[in-house]
Amino acid sequence: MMSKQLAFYVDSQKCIGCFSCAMACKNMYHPEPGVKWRQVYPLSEDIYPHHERAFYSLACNHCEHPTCLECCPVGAYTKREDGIVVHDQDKCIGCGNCVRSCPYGAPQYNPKLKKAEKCSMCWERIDAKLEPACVQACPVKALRIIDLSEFDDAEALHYPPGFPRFESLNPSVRFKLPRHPHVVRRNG
Amino acid sequence: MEKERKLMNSSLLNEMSRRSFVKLLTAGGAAAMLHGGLLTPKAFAGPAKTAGGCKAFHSACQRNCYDTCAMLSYVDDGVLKYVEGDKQSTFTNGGLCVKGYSYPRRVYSPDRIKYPMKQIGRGTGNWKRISWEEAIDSICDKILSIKKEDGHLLGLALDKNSGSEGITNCAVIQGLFTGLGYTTRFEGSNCWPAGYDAQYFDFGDMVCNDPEDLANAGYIILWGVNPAWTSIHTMKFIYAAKERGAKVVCIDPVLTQTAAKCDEYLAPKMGTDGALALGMARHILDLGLADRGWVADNALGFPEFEQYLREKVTVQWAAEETGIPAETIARIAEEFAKAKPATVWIGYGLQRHTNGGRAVRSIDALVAMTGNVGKKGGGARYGQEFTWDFEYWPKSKMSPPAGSIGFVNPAKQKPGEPTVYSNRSLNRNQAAREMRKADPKIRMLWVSCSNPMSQYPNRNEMEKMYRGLDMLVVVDQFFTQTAELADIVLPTTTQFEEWQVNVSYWHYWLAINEQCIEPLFEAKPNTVISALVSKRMNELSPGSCTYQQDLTPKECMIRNFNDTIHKLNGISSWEDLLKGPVKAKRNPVSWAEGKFKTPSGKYEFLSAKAAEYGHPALPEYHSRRPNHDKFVVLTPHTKFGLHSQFINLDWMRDFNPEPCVYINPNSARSKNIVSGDMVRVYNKFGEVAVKAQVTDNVPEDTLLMYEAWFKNEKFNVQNVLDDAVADMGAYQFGGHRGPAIQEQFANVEKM
Amino acid sequence: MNDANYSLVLFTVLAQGSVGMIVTSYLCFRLAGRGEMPHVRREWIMAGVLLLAGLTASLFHIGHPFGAAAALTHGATSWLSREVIAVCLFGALTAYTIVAMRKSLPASLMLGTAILGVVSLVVSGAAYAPPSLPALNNASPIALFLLTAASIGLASKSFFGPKDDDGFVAQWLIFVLIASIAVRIILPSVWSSGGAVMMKTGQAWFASPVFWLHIVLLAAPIPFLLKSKALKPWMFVAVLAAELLGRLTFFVGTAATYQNIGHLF
Amino acid sequence: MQESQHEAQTLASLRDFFIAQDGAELEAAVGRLPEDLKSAVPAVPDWDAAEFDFNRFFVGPRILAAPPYASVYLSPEPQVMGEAALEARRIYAALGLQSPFDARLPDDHLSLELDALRIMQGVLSHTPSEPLKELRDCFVHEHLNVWVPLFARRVRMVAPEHTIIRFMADAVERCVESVAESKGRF
Repeated sequence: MMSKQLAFYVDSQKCIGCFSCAMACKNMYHPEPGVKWRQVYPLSEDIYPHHERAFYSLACNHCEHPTCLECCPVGAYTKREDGIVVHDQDKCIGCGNCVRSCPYGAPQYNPKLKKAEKCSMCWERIDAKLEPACVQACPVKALRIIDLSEFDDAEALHYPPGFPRFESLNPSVRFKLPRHPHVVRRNG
Repeated sequence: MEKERKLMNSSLLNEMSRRSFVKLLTAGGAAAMLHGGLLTPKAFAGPAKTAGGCKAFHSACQRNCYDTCAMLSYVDDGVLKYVEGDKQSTFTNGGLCVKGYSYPRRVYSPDRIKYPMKQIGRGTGNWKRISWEEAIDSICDKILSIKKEDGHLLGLALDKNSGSEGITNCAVIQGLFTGLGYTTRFEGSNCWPAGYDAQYFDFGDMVCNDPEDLANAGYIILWGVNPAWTSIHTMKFIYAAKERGAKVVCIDPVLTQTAAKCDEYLAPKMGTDGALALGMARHILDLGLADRGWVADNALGFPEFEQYLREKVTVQWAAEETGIPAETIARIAEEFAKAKPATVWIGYGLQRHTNGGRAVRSIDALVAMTGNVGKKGGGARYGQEFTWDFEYWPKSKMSPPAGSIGFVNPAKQKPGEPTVYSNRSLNRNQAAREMRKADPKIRMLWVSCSNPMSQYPNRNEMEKMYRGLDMLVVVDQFFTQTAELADIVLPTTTQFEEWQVNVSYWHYWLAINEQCIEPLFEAKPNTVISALVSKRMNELSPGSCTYQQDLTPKECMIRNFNDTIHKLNGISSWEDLLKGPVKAKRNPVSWAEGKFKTPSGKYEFLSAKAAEYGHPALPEYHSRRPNHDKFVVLTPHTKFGLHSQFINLDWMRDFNPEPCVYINPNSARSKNIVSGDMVRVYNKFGEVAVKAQVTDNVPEDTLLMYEAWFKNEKFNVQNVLDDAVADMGAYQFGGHRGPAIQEQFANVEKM
Repeated sequence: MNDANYSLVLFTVLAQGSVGMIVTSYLCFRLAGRGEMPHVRREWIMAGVLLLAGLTASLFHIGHPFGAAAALTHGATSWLSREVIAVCLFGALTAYTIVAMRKSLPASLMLGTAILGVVSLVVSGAAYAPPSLPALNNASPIALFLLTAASIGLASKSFFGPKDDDGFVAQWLIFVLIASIAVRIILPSVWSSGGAVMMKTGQAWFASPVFWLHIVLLAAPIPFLLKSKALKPWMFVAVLAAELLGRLTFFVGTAATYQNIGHLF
Repeated sequence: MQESQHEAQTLASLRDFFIAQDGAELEAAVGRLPEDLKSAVPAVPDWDAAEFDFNRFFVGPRILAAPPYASVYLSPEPQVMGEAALEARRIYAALGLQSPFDARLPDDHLSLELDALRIMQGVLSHTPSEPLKELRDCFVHEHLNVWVPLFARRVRMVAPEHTIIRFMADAVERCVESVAESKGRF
């Protein structure tokens, strides 16, 4: 029985790509323009046939074995008991190694503070029994927090197309693929 | 900043040292130094508040939007920190949207208009900062001189639009103008008039079921509406219906985000929705699936409608008109008729056509003949206004100064009777055309909650007209393309800096908006601006304005409440709303009692009123106007903005960096355009230079650009839109028909 | 973060160069069986200077250089920490050896330093193989770094006599340069037939003029060396320049997985 | 002492310049510069035209070329009413002072901060006080002297038509700088 590991559940079947999650994050943390803790990635047409009509909303995946935590030379990263990976800006010296190393582009370089920063899964809110800003913002419950230690959904995908596979990191995120509507184009 | 910043948490700023500093300052002869300085002595107000502990205020989003979200605003030390949706509203359930979450950025954007400013030479960009007094003076002087020279104020025009839907903003500016005398008003609506009239002809009113009731539907057609972008909080109720087994069909010329989330998507030719609805109706008739019982009890003129269908309409004909295969039309019709309850959400897109009102009537008929009107989970949903019965105080309680001369309406004026004066009402959907032919000429224009240069068709003609004015006053938060032409801009407040109360034209919720921060810079609420003008008018010429001279936004908001609103929402006073938003206590099913407000008291397939306004009494089909250029041009809403708002904010640019025009791969090939090329979208009215994005989300004969105002960009879709109007709107909108802005044409070429 | 890239380019190339010089110097000293103290020590001093320059440059990729010392603390998991530690030790030992050389050449100390140098080089190879860069998330950085060290090290001999081990060094330099060119052409070709991100990397490298310029500069000395076995100082300059440009492609031209999210991998 | 009067005069004149409401006030503010600086002031043919330029940079209504607010340069993002504004507000409060504009004008407007500096310098010139000195130093080194140079650079970058604006931006940069350096004076 694995230990507690909070994770994002990204339901692309429900997701309407409205960017509320990404903006809710800015609204809460006011990051530097250009710095995005959460991004809504459109799927290319060889994954979903219609241009910019299906998305993965991604931030930090709070991996089981985080590269950032491993590669940080000053130990600015810690992993909480609930699995959230937290970055401590006071320790950070801005070497950029985590920014270079994370295959999911979660840590971002803040040119003004000359330090790295990333999604904290709003752990302060979670500790206060609140949902993370992005999750509360989702109008269709396409973004949820799950605990992998008790999550069991046969349909859920770990590495859907368009999401890089890194078993050694074991990103704490699960997906549901988008569906296609039956399309009746007009003739003439 | 290499060094550790110790200032904010240093003991230097605590009460102890404050006392010692104050001593020092008096000892150090600071009194002398303060003289002629800026900073002034501060009364002791206790130790500075520590960060963290934010105070929550109730806010409401003011935008012209289905969702009109009840918000919570978190303020610390007088500064808005972040916003949230109010979980007490079951409609939004604690969420906002990509626009709503950008509000902290909007309030504190360095780009806001900060002071009253006067432009020396229209469009020169030479701005002088002036005091409010000076601004109001020059405005009042101008008004008085117009009155003196013309003997009336018809040369003074007001364009107040839907930039802020707060109830006081729907009354105060109009109130001021009524107080001044009979003036010229740009009226009508750029939004929904054709469909609005259609529903009035059919039902005698426009009322929709509670959107939260969509969850009860067995079959949903989303017709010309894109809630995944324009009403994101309604989507969860559509999903709920889906999870309970309902089928969801989307009908739209564009494969929208909503289409991608439906079970089935039909792409008819632009402007043929009426034919599709009638084709379905005919097939339902043939299958004998019409709800004759309901029709017999509740409807007028079904036999005539039936006869029209049998004589003039076939599924095959509909297939040819719309491009949708006959078997599909038949199948969807059958599914719709058999599913109980079935509902249609009629979008505003499909009625912005020269045949848009008729299209809506045809869809109403389809829903009615299948007995889905007045049913839980059913209905022809378009919008509602029963939650809007406020006082609109003071507008509703006012009359112009005695002896004011105004517009005489030849149609209404009976010979021999004393002349009846009124305002001169012009159709904002043809603003440029109306201004050109206006006699007496419009000399001064006041623009409020409106950005005509970005929102009204035929921009080039619009600009000519605006440049011809003696004086243009623009009240806004940001320096829009309209403000660029102004002689005087006045900075106005966001909802966080004023009191408001808000309702939606879709859901049933009522929310109050508390002022939670001081107005920034010299921004003032419209309530205050109007009072200032009235005060000055009366100083310069006593009795020249009957509008209140001292009116606070809060008081004005309070006075808008009345018993109707209290009863409807089950509150005893406005103060109850300080606990949170409330939902109207009303049957979520519209027309459940079958008492319609038409002349006959029944649902009218056959509408004498329609005939009276020059339309066929039946929802007959009429094909749209022919193309005047190679491609159809659609200019709907983007998910990143509301009309010309929000898109200019840099937070938004992180997700929506630049405008583009969407082109179908085949058309792109024929014009040898690839994604990323700069192209010219042009026609006889003007052109737009923009990046191309190739996608088969749009059909081959169509170009799509989202209407928007980007900071520092010339992009403006209105350059290529003409001022064609819809068939309907005249009935409920004082003779002003709706816009046909989804029925536009242009060509494209690589630059 | 481009400026950060430049400082990393300087740091890695210079540090590896100094390792190469020390190893070469040691080997010549042993294999050639002779070598008067003065030029060996000069070689080591030049290597030390190079290393110092490299370390200084490395500070500039850190947002807060004053915190750099803290980077020594996390060797347990961080290859970057290990790199810092290894390089510093190597530097210290080099300095110590240089001092010790004043009397006589301390063979075993020199050997130790050389070995530590190679170790530091392997460690830093591991530090620049992050998962985000599939093309480099393997042994290729180590291989590339070793070749860099070897070519710069050997080429540096052009400054120092005695001329009679030129022939021997020249042969090795020819071999190393050919090997380098081969490896640097083969790697991207292999990537180009790999996954989406590797492919992008391969294409990016091959599409970059900087990359080709670096190949040309690497090839330049070969004909001359084949003709006459004489090492010329310009060859050192050419090789050093080549390695700097090559490393620039390495840092700037390599595609990361996160740039491809939403597309097929 | 002479030095501190010169400084006070400069600060006052700069303060009045950057919060001026029209050409006349701009001219007056420049007129109050100490003689040595005034002699270097570039000629201004038309103060009204200078005012248009001034508004383009610091007032509006169009997007500002160089907003005169600390937050724009100090906060993690360019906004007004950021942390820096609250910082300034608390410093004024600590001195028993407040902005006459309440929250209407962000407390970190250049002119308000220059005025605060002027007052601190003035007091320190009569009565030395370690805590006040420390406050002044923090204010200058962690706040003013961090953003004012950025502000001045932005002005230079956008290059105003009227050299007077650039001249005053440079002047404010130099003035703050000299206070930062003359730390030890009092």
